[in-house]
Amino acid sequence: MSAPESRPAPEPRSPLAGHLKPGRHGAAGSRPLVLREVPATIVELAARRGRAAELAAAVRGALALDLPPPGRGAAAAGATALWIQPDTWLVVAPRGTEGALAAHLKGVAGAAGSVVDQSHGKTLLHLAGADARAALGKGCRIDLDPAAFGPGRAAVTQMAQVGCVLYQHDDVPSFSLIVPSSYAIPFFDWLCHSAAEFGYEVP
Amino acid sequence: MHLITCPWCGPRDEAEFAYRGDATVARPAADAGIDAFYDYVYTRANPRGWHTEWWHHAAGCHQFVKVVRHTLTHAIAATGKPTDTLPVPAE
Amino acid sequence: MTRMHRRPAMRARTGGHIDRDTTLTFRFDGRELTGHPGDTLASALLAHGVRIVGRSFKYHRPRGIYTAGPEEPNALAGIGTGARRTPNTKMTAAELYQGMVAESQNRWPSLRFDALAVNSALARFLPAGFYYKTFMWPASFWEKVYEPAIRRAAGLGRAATEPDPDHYEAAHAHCDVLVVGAGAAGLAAARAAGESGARVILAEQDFLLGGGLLADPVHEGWRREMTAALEALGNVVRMPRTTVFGYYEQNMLGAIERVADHLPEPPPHTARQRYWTIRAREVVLATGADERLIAFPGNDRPGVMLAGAARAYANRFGVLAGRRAVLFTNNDAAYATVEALAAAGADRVTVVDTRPLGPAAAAARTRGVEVLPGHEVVGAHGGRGLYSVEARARGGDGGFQIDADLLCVSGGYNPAIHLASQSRTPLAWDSGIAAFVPGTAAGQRSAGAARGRFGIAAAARDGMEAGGAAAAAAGFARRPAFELPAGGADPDLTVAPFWEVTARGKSFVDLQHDVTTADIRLAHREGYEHIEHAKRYTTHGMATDQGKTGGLVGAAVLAEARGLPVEAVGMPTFRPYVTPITWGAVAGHHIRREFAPIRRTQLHDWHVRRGAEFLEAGLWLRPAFYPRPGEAPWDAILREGAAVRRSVGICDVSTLGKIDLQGADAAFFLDRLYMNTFSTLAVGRARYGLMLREDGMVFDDGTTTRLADDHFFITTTTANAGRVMEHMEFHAQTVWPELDVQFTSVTDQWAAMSVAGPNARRTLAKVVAGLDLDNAAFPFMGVADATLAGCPVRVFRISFSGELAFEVATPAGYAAIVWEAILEAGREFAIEPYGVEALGLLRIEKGHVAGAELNGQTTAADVGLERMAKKKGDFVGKALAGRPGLTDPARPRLVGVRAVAPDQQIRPGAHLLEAGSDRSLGWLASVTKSVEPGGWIGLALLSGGAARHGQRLQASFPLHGESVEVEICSPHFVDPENARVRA
Amino acid sequence: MTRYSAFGLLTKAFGGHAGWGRAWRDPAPKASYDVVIIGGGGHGLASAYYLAKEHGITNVAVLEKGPIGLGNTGRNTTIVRSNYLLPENNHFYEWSLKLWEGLEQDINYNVMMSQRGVLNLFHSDAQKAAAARRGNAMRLIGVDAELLDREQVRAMVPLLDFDNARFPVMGGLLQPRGGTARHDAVAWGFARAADARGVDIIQHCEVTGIRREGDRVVGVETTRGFIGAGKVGMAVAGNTSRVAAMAGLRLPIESHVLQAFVTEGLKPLVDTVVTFGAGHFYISQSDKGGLVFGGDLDGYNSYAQRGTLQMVEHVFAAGVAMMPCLSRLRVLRQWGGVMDMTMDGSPLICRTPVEGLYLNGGWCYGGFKATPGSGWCFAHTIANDAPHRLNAAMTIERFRDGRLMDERGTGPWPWAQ
Ligand SMILES: Cc1cc2nc3c(=O)[nH]c(=O)nc-3n(C[C@H](O)[C@H](O)[C@H](O)COP(=O)(O)OP(=O)(O)OC[C@H]3O[C@@H](n4cnc5c(N)ncnc54)[C@H](O)[C@@H]3O)c2cc1C
Ligand SMILES: NC(=O)c1ccc[n+]([C@@H]2O[C@H](COP(=O)([O-])OP(=O)(O)OC[C@H]3O[C@@H](n4cnc5c(N)ncnc54)[C@H](O)[C@@H]3O)[C@@H](O)[C@H]2O)c1
Ligand SMILES: Cc1cc2nc3c(=O)[nH]c(=O)nc-3n(C[C@H](O)[C@H](O)[C@H](O)COP(=O)(O)O)c2cc1C
Ligand SMILES: [Zn+2]
Repeated sequence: MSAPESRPAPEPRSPLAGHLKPGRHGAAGSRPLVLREVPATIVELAARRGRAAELAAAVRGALALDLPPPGRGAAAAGATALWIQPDTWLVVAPRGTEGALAAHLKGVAGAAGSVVDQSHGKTLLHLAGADARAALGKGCRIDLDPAAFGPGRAAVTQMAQVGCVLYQHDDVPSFSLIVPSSYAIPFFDWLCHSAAEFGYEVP
Repeated sequence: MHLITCPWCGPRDEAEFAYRGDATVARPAADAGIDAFYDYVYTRANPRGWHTEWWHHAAGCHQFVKVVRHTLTHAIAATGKPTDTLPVPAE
Repeated sequence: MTRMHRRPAMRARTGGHIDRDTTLTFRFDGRELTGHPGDTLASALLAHGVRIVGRSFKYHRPRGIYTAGPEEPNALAGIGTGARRTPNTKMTAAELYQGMVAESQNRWPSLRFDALAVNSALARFLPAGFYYKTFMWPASFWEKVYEPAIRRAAGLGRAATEPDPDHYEAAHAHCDVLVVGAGAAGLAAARAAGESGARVILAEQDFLLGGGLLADPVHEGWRREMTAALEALGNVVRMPRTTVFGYYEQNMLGAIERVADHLPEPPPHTARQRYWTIRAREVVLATGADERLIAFPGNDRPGVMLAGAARAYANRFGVLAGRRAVLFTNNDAAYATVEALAAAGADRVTVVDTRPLGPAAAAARTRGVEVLPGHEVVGAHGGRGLYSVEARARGGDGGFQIDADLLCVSGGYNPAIHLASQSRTPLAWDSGIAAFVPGTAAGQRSAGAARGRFGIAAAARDGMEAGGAAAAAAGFARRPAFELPAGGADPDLTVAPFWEVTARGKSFVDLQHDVTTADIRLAHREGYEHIEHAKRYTTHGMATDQGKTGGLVGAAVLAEARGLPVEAVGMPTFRPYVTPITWGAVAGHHIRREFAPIRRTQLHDWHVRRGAEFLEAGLWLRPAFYPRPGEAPWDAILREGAAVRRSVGICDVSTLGKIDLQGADAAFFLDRLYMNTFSTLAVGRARYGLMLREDGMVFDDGTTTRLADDHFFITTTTANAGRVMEHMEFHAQTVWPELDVQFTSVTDQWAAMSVAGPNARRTLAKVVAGLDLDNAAFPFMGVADATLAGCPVRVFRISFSGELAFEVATPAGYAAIVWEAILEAGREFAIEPYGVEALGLLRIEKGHVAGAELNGQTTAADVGLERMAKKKGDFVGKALAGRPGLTDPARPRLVGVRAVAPDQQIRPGAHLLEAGSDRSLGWLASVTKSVEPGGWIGLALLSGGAARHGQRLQASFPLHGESVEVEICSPHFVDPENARVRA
Repeated sequence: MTRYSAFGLLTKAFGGHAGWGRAWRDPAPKASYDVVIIGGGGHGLASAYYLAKEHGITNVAVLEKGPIGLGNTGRNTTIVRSNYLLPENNHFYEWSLKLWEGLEQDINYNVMMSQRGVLNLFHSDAQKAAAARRGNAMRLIGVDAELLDREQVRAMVPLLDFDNARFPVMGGLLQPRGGTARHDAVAWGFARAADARGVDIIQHCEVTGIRREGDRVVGVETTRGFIGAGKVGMAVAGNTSRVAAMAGLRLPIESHVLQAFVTEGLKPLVDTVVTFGAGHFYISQSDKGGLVFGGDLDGYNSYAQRGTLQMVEHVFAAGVAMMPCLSRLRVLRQWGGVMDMTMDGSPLICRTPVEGLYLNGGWCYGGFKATPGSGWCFAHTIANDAPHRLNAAMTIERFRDGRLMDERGTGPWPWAQ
């Protein structure tokens, strides 16, 4: 038996590795969409039965993050929380040390919450540009019009047969899209196809 | 395409839901016997009219939503959480 | 495109919405012709004086252009070439483009000489429903002789057989107010709603906005002003070329946008058509009205046309449909056609009006138009065109001929109630216009001609009010009104019903399907008198135009035969689609390989590089086996299986469903869901579990690990991963909502690989760090965390193959690193990657059941697992598993099967019989060529089960004419004592 | 009854077809009948016909709330086959298919029975094994079945997507004797033939109650008054639960909507009935030229004869995925029908706990092909007050006893059956 290793884990491979083709694609146009993958740490955080308030307080204390109500996301300095299920959130942060955020949250939540690392199970994409709504509207059945959706709104929905967590950041508009990793390629392909009419760029 | 108001997510298309049947039957106690379980699993009122039923928000928040829906007109009178008691309109 | 062309004979010099500065060339039946932007194929053909454009369905009668819109029954063509040829396209709605190639249909060898026109001569033998009464003798002739002949003669266009080169897409829209139709009413409704601040969508099937206004030069100014105003409103989306085809639940309407049908082919990155779903808070149906025909002998001749169409051709397209015209009408509105034809240069128009002299007729007379009040048309004569019209005083006998090349017909107007009716709005009979009109329903109203407000001014006012009311209902305050159209008073639009001129000859009520008034009467005589029976018996209204011009007329003829008012007879059910929709448009993106998403594991690319053959497992692609160059499939599978039995193999099992379960009641919850107990499982240990459906049948199986007191890691089969999650959600949320459990799918978070074989430990020991794999330290069913190649892993000592085995799970992004490291470590043991086929081979040898046995028809006892049931406590499926039918000893039970001659192949799906009998005793569920016992073996479900061990039966496969002698045995072919897995 | 024949058609033609009388009479209901059948769909009419023909019971009325044959009989996709797995189903449907094969001559009405073959595609080894198990079960009891490989399928239906499919075709199970029949003609033909044997077909007569004396049924309340009956048979398809409830029965049935579609008319394009296993899609071409197609149930309880766009999208995609050349064709019409789905997907032809009341229902989406067999067995059950061997297993009690006839192992979820 050998001793546990202490070196940091290697860089995880993206399910889209080799699939993202940087450059300008689709129709020529003056305002291409920008589509990219964002390496991220994604942790699912659920309150134990009857302990949502306790959990929220702990998270607020430790991360200065307000766990948002249904249909919303909340961003703090280091992380964004997205409501996905009753008393359940995805906490999304820039890619860091393997397992670190989950471990931290476990400590913060204590017996008030259940924590599950989903960093490898979910793929985060980012889509921005004036025609982003129209591109998403080719698969997304929820109303993304500013009158109905907007910065700070989050939704768990489905596009092109793939379950997707959607979060709007700003009025550009730019969106985060979180999909199960095993579906990342077909989802990405669909998104490219939908964006082609407007032209898009993969940085 | 039904429009079902999920108590958590708000109005969403039928496309996001999976229908899961009669919500008026309740699982009997463990010792209730075969006949009670037979009724629970198999027999249904199957009304032509208002029907209280489960729709699983499978492509959304993964919750079972209780829905009062008319089986002839497909109108929806109310939706709620599993533990809610929903009023059923008169015909 | 701008070559000089002579102006076609029937094209007016000026006027209309066409661009005479640009010339488009196109082909019709091989002939090169010209038109202009703004033309439809129909208007361009009429401009050239083309008369016959198609042949009818049953009698193959020559037919001409009948309407100027999508309600067209006659003028259907195949448009486009090669893979882009689209049959049955309505020429009257097909926007002309440069290079269009169109071909007439349902004729052979040519439009002018059609061999099947003989049907017309035989017409008296082919009344409605003739086929129900004959072709029965001899019985065998139906498929061989009669039916093929009928099928060839029937049908209309020919489909292209190549795959469609164009693409389609979906789009989902939402709005406060959807306005369908952009005529006077729709324009006004959209503007009223838009100015109130509501989000408005205005959908119009035509390529220009305006509806009836486009045929009305008087109001052109207002139309322009309205379209400009709408364009200026940022909250109004105008969607021309968009047909709303159906009205569905909760104000969802479906529409098809013809994005590129007016172009030779779609530009790059552009869909040919787009399927829209539009979810509207409020809907305004401003769909206008369809003019209806009058039934009289010869009313199908080329040269006969609806009056509104002739007017549209003159005013909108600058095309004169005929020089010597007769107008046959029962209403004032149709008089507008007289003016239009005159203005476009007609030599003469004669009006045959069924009514006594009225103001409109009198006014026409003062303008020098010949009017025959109280008259009717009894015949339209000619060969391939119209030569003369026969008229007579109403009801009189005899008649006189009017020399004519165009006969315009107007029997009144039917509000286009198709969508309203689909939405289940009640319909009412309006005797003033002799037509059905829609009521209103929650979230919906009709406006303009769509509810019988036929005049432009009236329609516009109605539309403005409807648009305002819809916006108000959606929560937007109304604003002051805008200018309504001025000038050109609305004509009197009341109509005295006039359906049919009774005289000898064929009077058609359905032009496309060749249904005559005589057919309707025959249906009535034979008892098919309900409108729905008459429809089906005669096929009236079942053609591609769905009876838009003649439907009500047929109903009226039936009503007369029954002695009832039309409204009592009613119309057949209106169903989607308002006009037929392109199949591919609704299919959209999800065709070919995109029909369903492909799920890939993180090792997919590795498998591809290694030359794996893949198979479908639900949405996943999994490696079946990895053939070496030139290696036959079974050789590869046996090689892989042998590697596991003899040394070590590695298999990607990432597709297994995985669920992370936490909470104070997690263990209790598992006890309820599984047939066996989990609360007694120690932390750090795994246990096999069997889950039943509530009806007592086996649902799923898998191993579950206890990571902490309140934390479990569950695996499910690949196939049932989603269903098990849902099953757990159902019970946690609705049956035992009081339990403290949180669970989530981690299928994609964890990659997993099985390392199996006598050398599995030796292989892993080289690379696993932080875990002693020794049997004592890490026994069978142990679970522990470790690292491997610097990656975190969780190692499970579980085995599906029956060998010493470990399952190594790692966060999916590390899968390739871990996999390669294990391969490298196993190189000295000649490690082999193995696929799903070898996995199957191994588990069959071991007697482990899988999907083929757990197929929803088997109980735990059937598959030999009844002992797993806990004695105490409730669990899902417990009660009903005790039903007599599920405990019947005669039920087929799991057994092993081996071919008596080991080289003799047996096949899954074979049935087990006693020699000489054809009574099935059971069936072979899983079969493999084996490594260890050697030869072909399988798992079967066999009545009698273990009691038959040692018996010889026939594995019968009559589909291949095959029967193989097999011996029944224990399903555990390998290591029945389970020593290896514990080694 | 005027016999139908080519000669008859010819002679009547010269009289302008004035000589044709009603295909069936329009009698007023009598005060009572020996047997009342509720439901004038194919099954009810066939039951009445066979009661008269096979059992000499002619004092029979068929009560239909609307015009006959406009329930599921008038809106189904007309596929006729007997390719079942379980012996209880297999024998029954084969008997029905045999009756179809002589039906036109028997009832003197051309129902356009067209044995053009029914082909079920499979796409994986597992599906192939299931198809083989079924095909072998068929062959063992003497039903025709053939297992085709990919090339044989290609020869038969060349327009399938063999090159670029998400779920490539591996082969198919073919029943050559399967095919289609003209739905409307089946109802009309049985009505005419039953009428000719004295059965009263009473349209626009809705049953609103079932009158009992003690445990025994004595007649039915209708919108045209009370009608006495020695025996009452229910054959009301999607409405089975509602009518059974009139007699106090609660059944293992839910009503679900199934949609169907037809394209514009086309010259012959698809010569076989094809079922696309991976896509839950099937298609055939009517003699008139329309491609008639459909998919799965919409999947929610419904008594509406229409469905939602959800299933439409799926069905259309599956069609093009299976046969790419369908893409440019236009679909003319969509409609729905109300299925009485049982909890195991198999039908009921049986006595009920109420004496003199018989049940024919639970036909799910497959009862059109059963029409003659169902009528024949139901007539036998009513006439003898005992089931025939062919329908002995089709009881309500099988659910209570766990003797399910679940062809695919779906479980007690009618929407998934
Ligand atoms: C879209 C679709 C596709 C299908 N495809 C196929 C297929 O391809 N092959 C196949 O074999 N099967 C198919 N089916 C199933 C098949 O249509 C039915 O199983 C079969 O037609 C049932 O016949 P029936 O006579 O029992 O019912 P129906 O024809 O529905 O007759 C029942 C009658 O009872 C009447 N009724 C109801 N309540 C009352 C009352 N209270 N009083 C009086 N009368 C009443 C109804 O009005 C109706 O006319 C399909 C069904 C649908 C909807
Ligand atoms: N000859 C007459 O005097 C007479 C008689 C009856 C009607 N009309 C006409 O009626 C009009 C009244 O105005 P209106 O606005 O009520 O009707 P309209 O006919 O002018 O407009 C209706 C519009 O709806 C569109 N439409 C219909 N169904 C559609 C669908 N499913 N999807 C998308 N678009 C659809 C049509 O293409 C048309 O453009 C006047 O223009 C008048 O000319 C005239
Ligand atoms: C096999 C079959 C073929 C059909 N073909 C046509 C057709 O060619 N044209 C048409 O308009 N409807 C066709 N229909 C649909 C009927 O018009 C009708 O919609 C269906 O029978 C349901 O009845 P309903 O719409 O009156 O409720 C067909 C229906 C069936 C079952
Ligand atoms: Zn939800």
